[in-house]
Amino acid sequence: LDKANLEVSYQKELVQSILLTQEEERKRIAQDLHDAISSKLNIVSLNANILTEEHLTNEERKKIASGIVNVTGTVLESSRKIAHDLLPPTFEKFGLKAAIEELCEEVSETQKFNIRCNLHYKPESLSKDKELHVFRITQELCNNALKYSNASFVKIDLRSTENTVSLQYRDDGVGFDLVSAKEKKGLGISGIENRVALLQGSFAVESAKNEGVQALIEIPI
Amino acid sequence: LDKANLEVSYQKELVQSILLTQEEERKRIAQDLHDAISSKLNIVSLNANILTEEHLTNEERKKIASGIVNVTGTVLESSRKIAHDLLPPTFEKFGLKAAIEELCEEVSETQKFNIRCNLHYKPESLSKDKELHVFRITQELCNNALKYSNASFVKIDLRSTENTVSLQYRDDGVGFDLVSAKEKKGLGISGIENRVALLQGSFAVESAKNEGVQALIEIPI
Amino acid sequence: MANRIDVVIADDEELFRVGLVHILSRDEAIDVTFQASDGQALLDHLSTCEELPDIVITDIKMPNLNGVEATKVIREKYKEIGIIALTTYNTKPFIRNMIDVGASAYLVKNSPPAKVLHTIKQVFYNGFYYDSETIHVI
Ligand SMILES: Nc1ncnc2c1ncn2[C@@H]1O[C@H](COP(=O)(O)OP(=O)(O)OP(=O)(O)O)[C@@H](O)[C@H]1O
Ligand SMILES: Nc1ncnc2c1ncn2[C@@H]1O[C@H](COP(=O)(O)OP(=O)(O)OP(=O)(O)O)[C@@H](O)[C@H]1O
Ligand SMILES: [K+]
Ligand SMILES: [Mg+2]
Ligand SMILES: [Mg+2]
Ligand SMILES: [Mg+2]
Repeated sequence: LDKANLEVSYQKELVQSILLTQEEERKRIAQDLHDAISSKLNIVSLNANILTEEHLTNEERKKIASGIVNVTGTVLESSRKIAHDLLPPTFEKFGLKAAIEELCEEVSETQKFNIRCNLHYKPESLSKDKELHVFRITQELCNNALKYSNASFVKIDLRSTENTVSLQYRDDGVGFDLVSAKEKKGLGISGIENRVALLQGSFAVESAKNEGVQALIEIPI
Repeated sequence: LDKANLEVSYQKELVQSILLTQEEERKRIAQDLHDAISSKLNIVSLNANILTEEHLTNEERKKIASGIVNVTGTVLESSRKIAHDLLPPTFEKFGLKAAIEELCEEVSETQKFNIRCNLHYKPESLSKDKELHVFRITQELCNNALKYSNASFVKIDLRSTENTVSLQYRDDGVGFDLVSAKEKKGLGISGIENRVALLQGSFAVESAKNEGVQALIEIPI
Repeated sequence: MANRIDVVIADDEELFRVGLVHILSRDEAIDVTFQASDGQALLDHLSTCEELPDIVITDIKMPNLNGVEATKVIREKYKEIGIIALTTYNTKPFIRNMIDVGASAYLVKNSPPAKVLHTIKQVFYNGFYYDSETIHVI
């Protein structure tokens, strides 16, 4: 009974942390929209209004118009970035494999470690919804690798067979103690567990201080 | 033990539905950013580019420039709306009371029922984080009222005393059966419960078919 | 006039099409022969038109049939048409994948008009055009 009660209160805390993280995300996006989009667009609008007026030299007009082009370019970049962080368009249009490839490239660009991705995934082995969970799991593994691993090498394998999709992660970094990590209750690893449960799959992670991290996720098709 | 196990699996399902809703929200926002912001900004950029060139008549120039003003105005409106839906700036700037006032006005504009708000809330009785939970709870009550109540009258009371903030909701609509509503596991009422738990408050709801809905939330200060 | 380049445009934003047509119409070498508001309308046009265009400029995100699927079909059915993907998305996988499915060139929508015109001509004369960023990606 005690164990079950502990589990209940653990799950309740989890719900509450997810709610808090969600509110933080909303706030951040609303703020970004204000700072990076609305306030810049007010500048565009102001300048375009000036261009509707007569008494400008050709020179002035050109300058204002290229100013608009520039500011709009910046806003476009911000809008792309906010949308990308929420859900990479690559995932939407080209699926799981392309999205993980892109993720690995982004991670690689940080130059924190070498990363190798072996992606042998038959397109559409999983439904789009399920693919998204696998993508989020991979994102979290990469985020943790960047934040904590201090690794020199990270390897990600995605593979689909007839009945299973498997995602294998390995790094050669500082590793961590599984028991105390569970106690810390980061949302990341619990999030992976929850998504795996949703997919009715299995999740095994192995690690110890200074022995890197290995994780294996298997999802039935 | 059985009860605890049931509770665990209920909480787990809850976590999973929250994750799904969160992904839906992200997808929706990313989509909105593309459709309502990026693609319109491409139009602005294209037209501003045209304006940097020489051979346009004054007439053409004015037309293109006011086109830019118009499209930019639309994008500004969309950006504001997306941000507002995520987190009303009124809440950020003017706090809980003003945000609930605004919410009531928005609800009132739908003309689905009469709504009366009595807001006697001493500013900053709760921390900003806690205020946000109260706001989200009020939003959910209003959403449900709009979606299901078929009420002709809705009343919302917010009151702060020295030790408590209380939120009282009442409608005279079709009501619902509490037991079967719990089974349906909508995220709304569970969400309210979770936020109330987070606030270490109490939540009581009373309803029955054709007898409207009453809810009382009390939060210790 | 010899060597005029027939261009068909597909984009779901009407005002974007209007602006693009304005830019293309000022170039003597280019004729815009049709505008489609989605991928399906684009394919429908190609299957019925008497003379195929030289170049198709297509957006990626469009309702009904998107630019990715439309590009696959055009590449398969009308090998000789040059396809220019003109889109909001600027990330490597997007560029790479569009080239993979058969695009002859890739441009972001806020490219300067001169670059759009240059790309059209390069694709017309050489069959493809990869700018330095595209080459870097593939
Ligand atoms: N690749 C890794 N190398 C070393 N330590 C790791 C690695 N991945 C996770 N950890 C450890 O496990 C802990 C729990 O990870 P988890 O992702 O659950 O939480 P978090 O990253 O701290 O927080 P959140 O993911 O919610 O932002 C981390 O705090 C870190 O100490
Ligand atoms: N004011 C109301 N009047 C009548 N029925 C209501 C009212 N509020 C809630 N209900 C009933 O209670 C159910 C559960 O509400 P809840 O908010 O938890 O879920 P939902 O609104 O269906 O889904 P979600 O909130 O996740 O979008 C509703 O489906 C509805 O049948
Ligand atoms: K022309
Ligand atoms: Mg983490
Ligand atoms: Mg609801
Ligand atoms: Mg489009």
